[in-house]
Amino acid sequence: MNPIITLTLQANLRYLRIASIMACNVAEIFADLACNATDIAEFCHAYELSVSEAFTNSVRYAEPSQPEKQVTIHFSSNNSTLAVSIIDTNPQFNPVTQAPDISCYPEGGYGLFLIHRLMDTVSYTRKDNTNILTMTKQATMVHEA
Amino acid sequence: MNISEKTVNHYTILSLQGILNASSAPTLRNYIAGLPEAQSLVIDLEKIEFLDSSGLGALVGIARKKKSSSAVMKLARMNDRVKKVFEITQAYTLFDIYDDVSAAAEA
Amino acid sequence: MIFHLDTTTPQPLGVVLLKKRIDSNNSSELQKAFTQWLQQTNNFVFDCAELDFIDSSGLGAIVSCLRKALEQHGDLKLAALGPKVAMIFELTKAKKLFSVFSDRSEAIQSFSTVSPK
Amino acid sequence: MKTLLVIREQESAWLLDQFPGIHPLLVPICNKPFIEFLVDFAILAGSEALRIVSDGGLRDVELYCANGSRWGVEISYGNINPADDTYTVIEKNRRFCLKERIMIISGFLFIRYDKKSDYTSLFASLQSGELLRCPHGSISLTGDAASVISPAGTLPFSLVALDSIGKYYELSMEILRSGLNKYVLPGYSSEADCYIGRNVIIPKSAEIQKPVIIGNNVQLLANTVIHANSVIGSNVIIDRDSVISGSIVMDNTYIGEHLEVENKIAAGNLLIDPESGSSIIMEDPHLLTAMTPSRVAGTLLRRVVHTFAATILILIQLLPWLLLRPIVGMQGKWKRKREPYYTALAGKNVTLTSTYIESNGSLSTLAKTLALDRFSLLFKVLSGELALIGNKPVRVNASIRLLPNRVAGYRPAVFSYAEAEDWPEFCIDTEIVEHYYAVHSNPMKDISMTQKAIFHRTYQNHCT
Repeated sequence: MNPIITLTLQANLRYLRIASIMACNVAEIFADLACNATDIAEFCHAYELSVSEAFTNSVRYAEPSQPEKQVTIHFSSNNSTLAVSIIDTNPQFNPVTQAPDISCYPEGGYGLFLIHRLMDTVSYTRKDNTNILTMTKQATMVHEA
Repeated sequence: MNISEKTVNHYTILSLQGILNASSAPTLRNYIAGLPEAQSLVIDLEKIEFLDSSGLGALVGIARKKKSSSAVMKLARMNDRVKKVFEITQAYTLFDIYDDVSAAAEA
Repeated sequence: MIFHLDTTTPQPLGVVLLKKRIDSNNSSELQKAFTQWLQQTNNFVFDCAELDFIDSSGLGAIVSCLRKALEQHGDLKLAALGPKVAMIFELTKAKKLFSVFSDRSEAIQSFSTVSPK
Repeated sequence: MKTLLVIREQESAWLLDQFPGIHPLLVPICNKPFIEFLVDFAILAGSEALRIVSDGGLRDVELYCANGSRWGVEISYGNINPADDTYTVIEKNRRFCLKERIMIISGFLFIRYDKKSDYTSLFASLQSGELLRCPHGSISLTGDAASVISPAGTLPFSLVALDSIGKYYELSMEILRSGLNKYVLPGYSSEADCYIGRNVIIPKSAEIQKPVIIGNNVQLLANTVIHANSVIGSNVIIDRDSVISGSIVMDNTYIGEHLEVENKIAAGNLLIDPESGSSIIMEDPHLLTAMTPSRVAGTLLRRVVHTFAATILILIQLLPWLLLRPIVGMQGKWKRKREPYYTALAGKNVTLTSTYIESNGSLSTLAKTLALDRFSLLFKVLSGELALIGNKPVRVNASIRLLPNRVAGYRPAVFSYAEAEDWPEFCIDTEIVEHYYAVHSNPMKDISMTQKAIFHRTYQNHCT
C-alpha cells in the first residue's frame, strides 16, 4: 500500500509554516523515492507554495465564531504522482482560476491561480459540508522541448 | 521574518530575511506603516527563503501606496524561488527590479 | 448565392454571387442549384467578392460545376477572389483550371471578346 | 566578456500574433529556435555569461534554455520595465555587468554572422560604444578593450530587424540561399546546402532539390516534390503528390494530398502568405492540419472497435495461452518485466508487463507466432489504457527530450502499425510509420492492420 499521511491543524495562521514545511518535506522524500525524479527543488517548492496558499485560504475563510475549526492536509501517492488534499468545513467557495488583473495592483486573489499554474491537476469538491481541494503533480522528469 | 533597515542616499533599504507569507506579511505592512508615507524604499529580497501570494500581496500593496504618494519603491536581489512567484503572477511588471542593492539606491 | 441571367452579352451568361462560405454544409446546395442553372445557359461567372471561406468540399463543388459547364461546351470563370480564397485555390492547384479575373465586369467582358465555341 | 540581451515585448508582439503559443524567442528560423542564434553569437564573441532581460514573460525561454549548460555558457534572466532606457537596464543588472566587458544586444534583432570568423579577439579589441544600429535596435559594448585595434573595413556582422512575417520569411530564405555554412544548423549534412534530421522517410518517387533543411520525424509520401529553398520542420507529413516550393513548413504540420505550397508559411492549420501578411486558418483537415493528439486519440468508435476486437483475440488466444504458457514458462523462455510507459495523456504513465518469449524451440516459436506475448496486454485494451493497434509503447525514460505524449498522435497499443507494415526496414523507420497512421488510420482499417501485425509475426525479421 502506498503511504498516506494526514495532518490536522487548527485553522490558524500560526500553523501555516508547519503546513507548508510539511508539504515541502513530504514532496522531497516522495521525489527522492520516485525514479527519474524531476528537478526536486522545484517540485518541493511547488508543494510548499501550493499548500501555503491553500492553507491560508482555509484559515481566511474560517468563520471567526468557531475558533476551534480545523484544517486537514492529506497526502497520498500513486506511482509517480503525489496528491495533496486540503479539507476544511468552511462555507462553499468558488475555485476561480483566473489570473488577477495585475495592472490594478491587486493585493490578493493570486492563491488559486498560483496553485493552478504550479500543479498538474487541481480539483474542488464539496461533500457533507466540507471543502476538499485536491492537487496533484507528477514527480517524473518532464522536459518541455 | 526579520527586517533590518539602513539608509543610503534618500532611500530606506529594508533587508528582509526569512519567510514572507500570510502570517508574517502583517509584520512587513506594520513596519512600512511606521515609515513616512513619502519615503522611498528599496526592499532587498536576497535572504527571503519563501514567498507566497500573501507576501506578494503585501509587496504589491506597498508599491501601490508608494505610487500614490509619488515615492519610489524598488526591489533588489530576487532569488529564483521569489522570481518564480513574480513570473507566474506577472507581478514583475509592477516593480523596478535590480540585481544590486546599491544600484537600486542610486538615481 | 444569388443567381441572375445576364443577357447583355452575345450569349446569355449566368452570373452567380457567392456569399460568405462554401463548405461541407452547403456545397451540395451549390451543385444542385448549378444543375438548374445549366438548363438556362452554359456560360458562368462566379463572383467571389463576398466569399470569405471555402474548404475542400466547396472547392470540389466549384470544380464539378466547371466540369459540367465544360461538358456542355460552356465555361465557368471566376472573379474577384479574396486573398484567403485565392490562397486555397493556389494551394490546391485548382487555380490552374479556371480563368480568374480581378472583378466581375472583366469576367463578363471576357465572354464577349472571345467568341464562344 | 558577458552579453546582455534586452528584448521588449512590444517589438515581438507581431510574432506572437502569427504563431500564438510560441514565445517569439523560440520561433524557429531554419528549424533552429531564434534564441539559439543569439546564444551562438554571444559565445562566438567570447561570452562566458548571457543574461536575457525582458519586460514580458520569459518562462518558456527559461524552460528551454535553462541555465545554459547545454551550450557551456551561464544563462540568467531578469525583468525590466517597458520604459527603461539602456542606462536603467544596465543599472538594474549592475551586479551582472560589474567590471566586465558587456555586449548589449538590444531589440528583436537577428545578427548575421559567419561562424568561421574570429569574433572573440575582435570583440576584445573593439572600442566601447555603439557598434551597429538599425531601426529596431543596436549592438553596443561597454568596458575597456584589452588593446584597441580599429577593425579594417566594416564589421564582419550585421543586423536584421525582425519586424514582420515578410522579414522573417526573407531571412529564412537568405539563410537557405547563402548562409547555410555560416550558422550552426540542426540536422546532418552529407552534402552542401542540405540538412536532414533524424527519422526522415523519403520514398524513391519523391524529389528534393537543394538548398533544403528538413527536421526530425518527417514523412514524405509518394511523388512529393520539395523544390529548392524550402524548410520543413519536425513532425511533418507531406502527403501524396504535393509540391512544396520556396516555403516554410513549421513543426507538427500535416500537408494534405495534391497540394501546392508555393512561397508560403504553413504552421499547423495556418497558412500564411508572407508577402501580403494575410493568413488563413484551415478548418479543413484534408488540406492542412495541426497534428495534435486530440485529433487522433481514441474516438469513441475506435474505442468500441478496439475493445470488441481485443475481446475476440482474447477468446482465440485463451486456449493456446492456457496450454503453452506453463510449458514455455517452465522452459524458462517466458520473460516478464513490469515497467512504466507513457500514455497518450501528457503527464500520465501506465505500468505494463512486457513479455518476451525466447523463440528457440518449437513450442515457444509457436507461442510467439500466436502473439501470446501480447495476451496480458489485451486486457489493457478492455480497460482503455492501451489501444489495440497504434504506437509501440515508449518506456518512461528520463533522458529522452521529446516526450512521446507531447508529440502528435502518440497512442500506445498492444500492436504497432510498424509491425503491420513491411515498411520499416530499419528500426528507425518505426516512428514514421506510426506517425503516418496516426493521421491516416480509421477504426476499420485498424482491424485489418491488426490482422497484418499478427500475420507478420511469423516472419522473425521485423524489428521489435
